[in-house]
Amino acid sequence: MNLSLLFIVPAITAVVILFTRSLQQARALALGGSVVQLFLVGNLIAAFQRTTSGLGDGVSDFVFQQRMAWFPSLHIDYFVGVDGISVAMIGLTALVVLAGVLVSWNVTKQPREFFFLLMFLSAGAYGFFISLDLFLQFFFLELAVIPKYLLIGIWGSGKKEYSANKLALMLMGGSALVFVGLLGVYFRSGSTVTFDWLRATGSIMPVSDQLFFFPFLFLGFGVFTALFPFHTWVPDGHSSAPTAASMFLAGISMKLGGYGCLRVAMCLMPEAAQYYSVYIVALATIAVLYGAFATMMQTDLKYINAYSSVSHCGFVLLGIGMMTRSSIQGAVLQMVSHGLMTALFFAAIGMLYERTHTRKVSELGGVMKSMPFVSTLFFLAGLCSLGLPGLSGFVSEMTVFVGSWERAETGYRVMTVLSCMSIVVTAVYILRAIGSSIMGAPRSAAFLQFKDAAWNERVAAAVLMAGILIIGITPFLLNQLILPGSEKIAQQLQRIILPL
Amino acid sequence: MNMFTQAVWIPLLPFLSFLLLGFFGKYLKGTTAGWLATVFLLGAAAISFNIAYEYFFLFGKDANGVYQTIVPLKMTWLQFAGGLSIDMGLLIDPIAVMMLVVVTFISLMVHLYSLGYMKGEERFSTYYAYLGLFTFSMLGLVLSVNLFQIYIFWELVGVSSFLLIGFYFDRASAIAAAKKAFIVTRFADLGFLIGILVLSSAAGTLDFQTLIQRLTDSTGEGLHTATATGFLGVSALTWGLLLIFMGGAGKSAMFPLHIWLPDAMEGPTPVSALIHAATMVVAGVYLVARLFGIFAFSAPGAMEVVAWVGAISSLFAAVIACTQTDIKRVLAYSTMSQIGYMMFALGVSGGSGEAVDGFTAANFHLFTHAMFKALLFLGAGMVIHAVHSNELKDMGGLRKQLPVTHLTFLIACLAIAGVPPFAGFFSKEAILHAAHLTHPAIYWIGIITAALTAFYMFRLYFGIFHGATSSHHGDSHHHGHEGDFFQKLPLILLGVASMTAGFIPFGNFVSFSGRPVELHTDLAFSILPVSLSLVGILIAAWFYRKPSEMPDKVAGFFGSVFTAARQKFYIDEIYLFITRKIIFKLIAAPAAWFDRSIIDGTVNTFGVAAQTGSESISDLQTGKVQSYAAWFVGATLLLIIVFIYFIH
Amino acid sequence: MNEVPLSHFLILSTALFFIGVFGFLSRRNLVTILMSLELILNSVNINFIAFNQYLWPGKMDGLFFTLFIIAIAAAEAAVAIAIILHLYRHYRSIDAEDVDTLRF
Amino acid sequence: MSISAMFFYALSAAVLVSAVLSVTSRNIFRSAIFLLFSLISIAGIYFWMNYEFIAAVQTIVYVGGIVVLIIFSIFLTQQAGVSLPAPMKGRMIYAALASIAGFVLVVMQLLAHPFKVDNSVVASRGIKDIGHGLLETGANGYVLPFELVSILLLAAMIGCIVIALKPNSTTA
Repeated sequence: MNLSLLFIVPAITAVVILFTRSLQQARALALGGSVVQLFLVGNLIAAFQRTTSGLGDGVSDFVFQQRMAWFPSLHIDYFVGVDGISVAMIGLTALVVLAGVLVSWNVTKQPREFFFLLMFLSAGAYGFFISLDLFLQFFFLELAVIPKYLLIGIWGSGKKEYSANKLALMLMGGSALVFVGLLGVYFRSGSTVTFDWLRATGSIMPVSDQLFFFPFLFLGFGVFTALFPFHTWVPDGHSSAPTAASMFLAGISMKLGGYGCLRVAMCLMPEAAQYYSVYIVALATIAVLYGAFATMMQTDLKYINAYSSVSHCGFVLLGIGMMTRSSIQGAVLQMVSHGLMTALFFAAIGMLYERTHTRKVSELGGVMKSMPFVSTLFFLAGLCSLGLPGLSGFVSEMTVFVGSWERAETGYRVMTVLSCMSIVVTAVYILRAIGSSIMGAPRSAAFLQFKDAAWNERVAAAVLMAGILIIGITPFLLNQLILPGSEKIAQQLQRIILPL
Repeated sequence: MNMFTQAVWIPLLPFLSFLLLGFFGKYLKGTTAGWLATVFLLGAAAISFNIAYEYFFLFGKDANGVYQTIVPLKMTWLQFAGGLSIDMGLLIDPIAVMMLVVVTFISLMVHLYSLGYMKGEERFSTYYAYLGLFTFSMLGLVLSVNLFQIYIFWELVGVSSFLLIGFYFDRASAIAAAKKAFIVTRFADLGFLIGILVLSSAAGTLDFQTLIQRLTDSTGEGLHTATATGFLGVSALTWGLLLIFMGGAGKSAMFPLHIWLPDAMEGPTPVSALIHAATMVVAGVYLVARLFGIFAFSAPGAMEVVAWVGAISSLFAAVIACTQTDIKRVLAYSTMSQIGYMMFALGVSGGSGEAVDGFTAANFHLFTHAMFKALLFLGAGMVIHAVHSNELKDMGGLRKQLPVTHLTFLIACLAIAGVPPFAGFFSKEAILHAAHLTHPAIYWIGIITAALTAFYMFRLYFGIFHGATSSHHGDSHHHGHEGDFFQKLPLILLGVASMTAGFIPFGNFVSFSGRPVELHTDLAFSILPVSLSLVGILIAAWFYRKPSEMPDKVAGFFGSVFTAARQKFYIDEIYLFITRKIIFKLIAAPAAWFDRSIIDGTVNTFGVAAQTGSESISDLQTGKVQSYAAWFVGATLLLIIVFIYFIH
Repeated sequence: MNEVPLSHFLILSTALFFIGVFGFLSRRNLVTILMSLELILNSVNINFIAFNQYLWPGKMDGLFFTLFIIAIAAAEAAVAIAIILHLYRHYRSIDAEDVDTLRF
Repeated sequence: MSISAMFFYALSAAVLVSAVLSVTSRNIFRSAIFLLFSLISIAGIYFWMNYEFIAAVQTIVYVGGIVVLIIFSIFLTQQAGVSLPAPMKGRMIYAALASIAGFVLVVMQLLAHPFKVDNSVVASRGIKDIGHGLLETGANGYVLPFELVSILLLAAMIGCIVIALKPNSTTA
């Protein structure tokens, strides 16, 4: 399996889309590209299973490695490889991008550029997940920022310029922090300069340097994954973005941060991670609860989902910060699960908005009658968000809770319990949103005339639902993919070589 | 032993019906969807009865005549990296088999009954799909092998309850009730979840059998750590069990988490019969019974709490039930009261000796209660269809119009009142006996509750079927037929069950140790409760058989107590105060404000500062070449000076 | 001519240079600014010639540089005057203060 | 002090005085004339130093070319006799201070620097030698800059025409 294909295919699709003449051509190409990509990812998963099954149980290694010199003078390589966790994230990306293309089927404004940017973004995300060279990874991370700015600024709604600026600037700021941290890794880990992830994890950075550089890396990636208090780009960015961009943003982009926090910040500086873990957990707990409470007061469906994303990404950080084996597993599960769920939620909100032209909870109501499919979708996304068993949210949240409980110190216990409380708050706001926008008496006669979902929307929803249900009903399938990787990361984090 | 793997079909058949109707229900015309679901459920019920027969009479016992716990199927569903795992499987033991029978039987009755009751509903097939989902979840709950499995299905029954309560989703009150039910039980489930975490981390397993074994083994390490560590002077184990009980109390509508149950009556009446009377609400009892070993052997403190919560709930609900006028609400409070009975029956029994009979008694009452309470609700559904109102004042003199309903309702009332030889008598006696042994105070509460129960049930009975025909609905005679055969059949079957269930030698089948026990029926002991019940019935007859002034006088006598009871002791208001005023106003609103003003404000301030800063710097950029030159020359000179004289 | 030390040439050229700078900064008319520029260039030329004469009398590089500077100065002056005329046509003024469209 | 040296100082004084007058005069035409004097005096210094060719070029190019060009442009853009707008006082003071400071600074530096004056051989600097030097391709040859300058001049000529041309012939 040639990993480079994963980002080359979308990149080529993107470029070819630029030469199309009409919406029909552009979207057909984009769809074709994403379907091919989905097959590619399916093939990747199959190949991964085949390759790793020979390695024995619990062994996690990066397979399909490729290495080429890129900037030899700076020791920067083109170096890619995947383990189970990255494969899972790549699968998530493929599903969300496909669904994103489908829900944007009828973009009328500059469709060519729209699909170009979408594919371009996905290329960045794929590249990010396969990179094993930190500089290469950073390169792809940056690649995935600028298109968002354009997507929101051009195709957005509401105060889109403000949101686009805010999002791009905050994410850029995050990248800047990340880069400082990466330079720390580059110069201070090991005897020679290196951006090689594998080598950097093997060598030990002096603890004082770790303590200095860890916050840069973690906060930098934290901005991407809505770490409190760097989360405020999330509500504005999501609410202004067009549906597909929201899906991408919440579904994948926020996961870049979580993945980075885990893979880069934590793994490269385990001692510092231990030292800072209590702060991470505290911030995560605040994000979880505070995001949930703030959601209760929102009236715009997109804001509701955006704030709930803050809360749900808090679980990712909570799992990461707890640093136990199950909690890391839970964090990864939560990344995948939240990606699918929030994408579905945004898709459903987009479908509602397209028909009713409002996203205000108070102006909706009773759409269940005319749009049973969209309503069911919305309902399922909501249920997934509040952690209903059988849907993916339950699996991941419970894993995070179980993992967090393994930390027996009183402070960690308290924060675990506090985070658990969010399941109630989540239920409150989700049911409020569902109760007043989906159920209830139809707001007006016009509400009885809406058309239910079209085929493209149905397929998009089915793609995401399939993911959610597969994780929710048969979690062992995903679990066997990510378990070895999580174990390995947990081992790396348990490494205490130098006393603090 | 593997013959019990067929049990997997018991939950799967309703699930298939759910999938089928959920996806293709809209293409089915008329009552086809209902018949389809009923057939599926009939299959499930048949398998359940078969399993019950095989388990109780053929293969359940081991060589010593003790009922075994059989796990015919278990697979790892989710492996946690830390070592715990959530398993999915089937667990067959006496209480599970008993519950299988109850759930499938009542569900089948409700399926049949709804064919007529829900006919003509716009979302008929959706209704049956939801019923299927509920039945699936409830059966999955019953068959759980794993603490987390029970939690999973626990949540699923919660959501199906939400869907069914909110079935008439264009009614604001239905949505509110559905939300309330879900959120209140969810809050209780928070306790359940944390309880699971506490217990599992102490025992190192989530598997029921291993868990119970480890936490009751007084030499084991699990029990030692669980009791040695503690919080606020209470051991971790007791905390864990109390939190789990909190989950059970939420689902079973125990005081003070009961507030959702009366509102849940917004759902269609057959749903109330199935979910909010017979099956889901007893899940809490089932849960405590499942973990009974740990409660009884390792955490007597938690048992005490269970007993008192049950006792208080039963009395509390009985008092409120006497004052309510909506017949479904009366039944709802009655349900709460009866579940309180079961709960304290579990709570008062110890791990050994004669007191352990409380375990059997609780399950017995669960069984009989399911029969007569479902019957009461289905009967109430008939009545409501006949008069198109839930209010007692709109009813009266319906016994001629609804003869079958009348008769079966009377049977159910006698059963719940504990009049021999109806089913309730036997189970109640067993409970009171168990309470009498260890907790005299609770015994007296039970006695009073029993009398109140008799009173309010017959208040209902006389109010509906006797007395003056309500002028308000004098025209109700032309739709005065009682529904078709399939609506009456469940009433009759349940009526027969309510009459005869008491004669089942329940102790032979269900007991904590797995050995047969003899349930106590002692004439001398029975005189007091039975006579009190009869007094209650007589007072009700005196008050309500004919229109009379007595109820008002008595109400006046009790004054503010009556008003308070009528207002359900203001518990709802307290909850509203907490949610509206404290959670929304003092937590959520400030959080949202803080986010928009402080955090976002800080971000925006950075933005504004950068902008004004750059604007003020940009004033230097005049576009005038000479000013640039001036800066250039000045700066060059400065640099020269700096480099020559200050930096070498 | 050797009784005049090199430093006097340099002082002369420095003075001329800063007179040019002064003119460049203080005059407002574009033509006078151009004139100040010519003074600056000439001061450089004097330097080249003086260095050539005193420090490397065996070579001619200073001379050549001066030649090229003069040639370039001529080209510069021509282009500058063309620009000035164009600006004049556009703004009806050759005041440097009026020409400020080159900003944000 | 010899006569020769006095010549030098007189020429220097002429250069500086007319330069100062050139940058301070309020009459633009006078300014140009003072510039002319200054440039001629510089040519005189070149003569005095025996750089006849440079002096000649200076006279021809500057005096005959550039100054004439400047005077033409003055005629084209300025009504004769109108005095220039007064320079801005603040800018003027700044310019004066900067210039004086810069002058002092540079003079201090160059007085402090020991230049190694070479009194040995004086190369012959006839027209012939200059011609050879300019067109020589060897180590000391300047043919490449020479060619570059010629291209530059051509480019400047074309550029001047393009820039000074009226933007649109139809509006002319």
